[in-house]
Amino acid sequence: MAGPMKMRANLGAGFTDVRVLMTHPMETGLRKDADGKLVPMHFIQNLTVKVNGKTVIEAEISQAVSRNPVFSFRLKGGAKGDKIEVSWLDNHGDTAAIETAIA
Amino acid sequence: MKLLTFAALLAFAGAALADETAKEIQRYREMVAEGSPAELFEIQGEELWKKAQGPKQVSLERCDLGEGAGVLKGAYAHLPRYFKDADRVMDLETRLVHCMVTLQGRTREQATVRVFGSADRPSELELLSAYIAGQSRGMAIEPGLSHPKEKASYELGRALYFQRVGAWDFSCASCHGEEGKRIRMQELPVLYKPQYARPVIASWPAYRVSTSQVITLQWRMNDCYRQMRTPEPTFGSETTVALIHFLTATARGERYHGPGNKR
Amino acid sequence: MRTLALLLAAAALPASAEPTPKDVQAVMQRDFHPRGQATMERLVQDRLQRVCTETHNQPPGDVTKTLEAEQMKTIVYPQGSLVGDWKRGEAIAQSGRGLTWNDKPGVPAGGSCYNCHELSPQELSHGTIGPSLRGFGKTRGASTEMQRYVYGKIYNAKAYNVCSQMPRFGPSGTLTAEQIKDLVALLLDPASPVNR
Amino acid sequence: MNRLRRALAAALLLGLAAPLRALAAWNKDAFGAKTPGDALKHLGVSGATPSADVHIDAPQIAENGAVVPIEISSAVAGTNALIVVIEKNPFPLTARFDFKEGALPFVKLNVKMGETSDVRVLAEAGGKHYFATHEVKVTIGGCGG
Repeated sequence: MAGPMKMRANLGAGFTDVRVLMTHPMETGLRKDADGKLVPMHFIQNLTVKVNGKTVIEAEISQAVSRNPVFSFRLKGGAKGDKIEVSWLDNHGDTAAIETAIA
Repeated sequence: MKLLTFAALLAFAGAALADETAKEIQRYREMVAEGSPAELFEIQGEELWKKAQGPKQVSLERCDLGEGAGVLKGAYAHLPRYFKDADRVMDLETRLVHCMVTLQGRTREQATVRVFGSADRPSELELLSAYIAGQSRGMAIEPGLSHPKEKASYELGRALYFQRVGAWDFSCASCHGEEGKRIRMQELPVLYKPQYARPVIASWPAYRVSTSQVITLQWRMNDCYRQMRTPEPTFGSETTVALIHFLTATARGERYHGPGNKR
Repeated sequence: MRTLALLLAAAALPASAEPTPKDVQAVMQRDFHPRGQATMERLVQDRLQRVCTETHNQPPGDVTKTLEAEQMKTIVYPQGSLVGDWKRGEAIAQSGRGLTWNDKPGVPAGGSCYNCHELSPQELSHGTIGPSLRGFGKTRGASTEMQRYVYGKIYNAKAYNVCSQMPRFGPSGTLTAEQIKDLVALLLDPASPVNR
Repeated sequence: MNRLRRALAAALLLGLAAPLRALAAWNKDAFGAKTPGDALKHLGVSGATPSADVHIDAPQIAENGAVVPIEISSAVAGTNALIVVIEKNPFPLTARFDFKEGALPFVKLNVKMGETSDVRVLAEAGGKHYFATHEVKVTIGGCGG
């Protein structure tokens, strides 16, 4: 069960500021755990940002993105109540998504 | 993964450059704070606060953190303080263990079996601390200082701060004793002086970027004594609470703005 | 050397019986427990620790003399040369390991020198609690007296400055004679980066 | 070849109601490349011209390489993608963001850096690439205790 996600979408000056926080270990496969065993690679590969169901941003990211990733995006225009959805897919096939309305 | 110290940076030594370095590290800290995942730990802490646990299968929502049963607003900003029911001064983590025992029916051993967690598995107390501290954001830090046991706890904390012990003869003041001192690149705030204690205490507990963990003041006392080469302080003991009490009292009046971010 | 920190802090708040170092030691002995190599007798203050605590690291002249003389007697000089290999010295100065409850006993400790001192110009991540030691050998020369002084100072800094914040690396069993000789080389050897 | 594979994957996706599974595009060759040059080659980037319209706001010094906050954006007209390459990382290609209608070419993220290195950001516009670089020095923080 992936840890929590959190997202805020606020109207900025002529754009909508979207800030999303994700719980994910983003393991590089190079880190050793407490008893010295290598922790296998485990990181988010794909991000998708949608506004009212339409994809506006697609990203491919790597294990070089910090643990518990935090992203800020900017969307053109946007109105109060527009639905923003951010989802991710990692190399284990796990996914998670969060949805919020523009404040 | 070769860690290169930035020899090229200081082509020429000099105080001016040291300022430049300090300014740049300050900018780094501000940018880290803006993009911090600390809030994710507050969310998990809230879930734990409401989750029924222990033999009595009860949540912590009736726990009295000093402002009344279940009251969270301002509770952290007014800790440590004296609690009549336990007849001793308690900080947040000690008080939470008290509620886990009295409300949830856990034994003290069960409640303190794993007080410091890891990035993969934060401890309950770390998550709860992040959530409860966040409920005091923007409020002035005012620990208890009127009850005789609160005054004694403050005095003990201050005496501990200057007590030289351990294999290397250190006290807290050995490192946190003189202005402008550094260990490696780490500035050392003089924590017995209000102006230096305020910004520090107002940012604990904190999300530590280097280990992706929430770290608490009980952990900080524990890890400082480890580096002072002493034996281990018992979690929630009077020594740890008195030190936290002294530091928090020294920082009193500051607006709490945690959970913060640390290197 | 130090402001009377305690008086400064004392004025800040309601006075109540101020615990003595002995009182504090008793509380710690109750509130701590052994772990790994860190045993409980490390909480028992010796005379030096207690005097420095009581006087906020500024003991009166006569007490300072007696304590420094006592500490001087603890210094043991090895046979032969006091100067080892500066390359090994650099590694010892870089290492912060040793004597904590999660350090395995038997694993060589470090001197943590860079935590507090500037040494070689290449290392920019250095502390400022101790004076900069850059160019130490170049400015002071490497006479046998200087070698003995540097060896003694690393072995037991409190023999020269009773309430110094520098650990007593010899008496505490942190550094071996070999390791101290390597640090002497790091400070005095003309080839050492400290002197270039 | 690479573009075809991704277009195919995208087309397949449209047909699937289920959330993204393993079919989502993730350029294994580019992300697996050990040098910046190879990574860019696998992304189909042939040449790139330096441009002041590609902005990187990042610290000069990072106390810890585990979290280096960077803010990247492009003022090049018609920018449809931003690519982040950390030259000295074991796998230099860090991220690729594709901006469709409705999004501005802007991202703030935290990246890991193994050592002091240049961060190179490329903007893709009209099939051409423009870039800027910014050096971040990574130091050892803490007491080393």
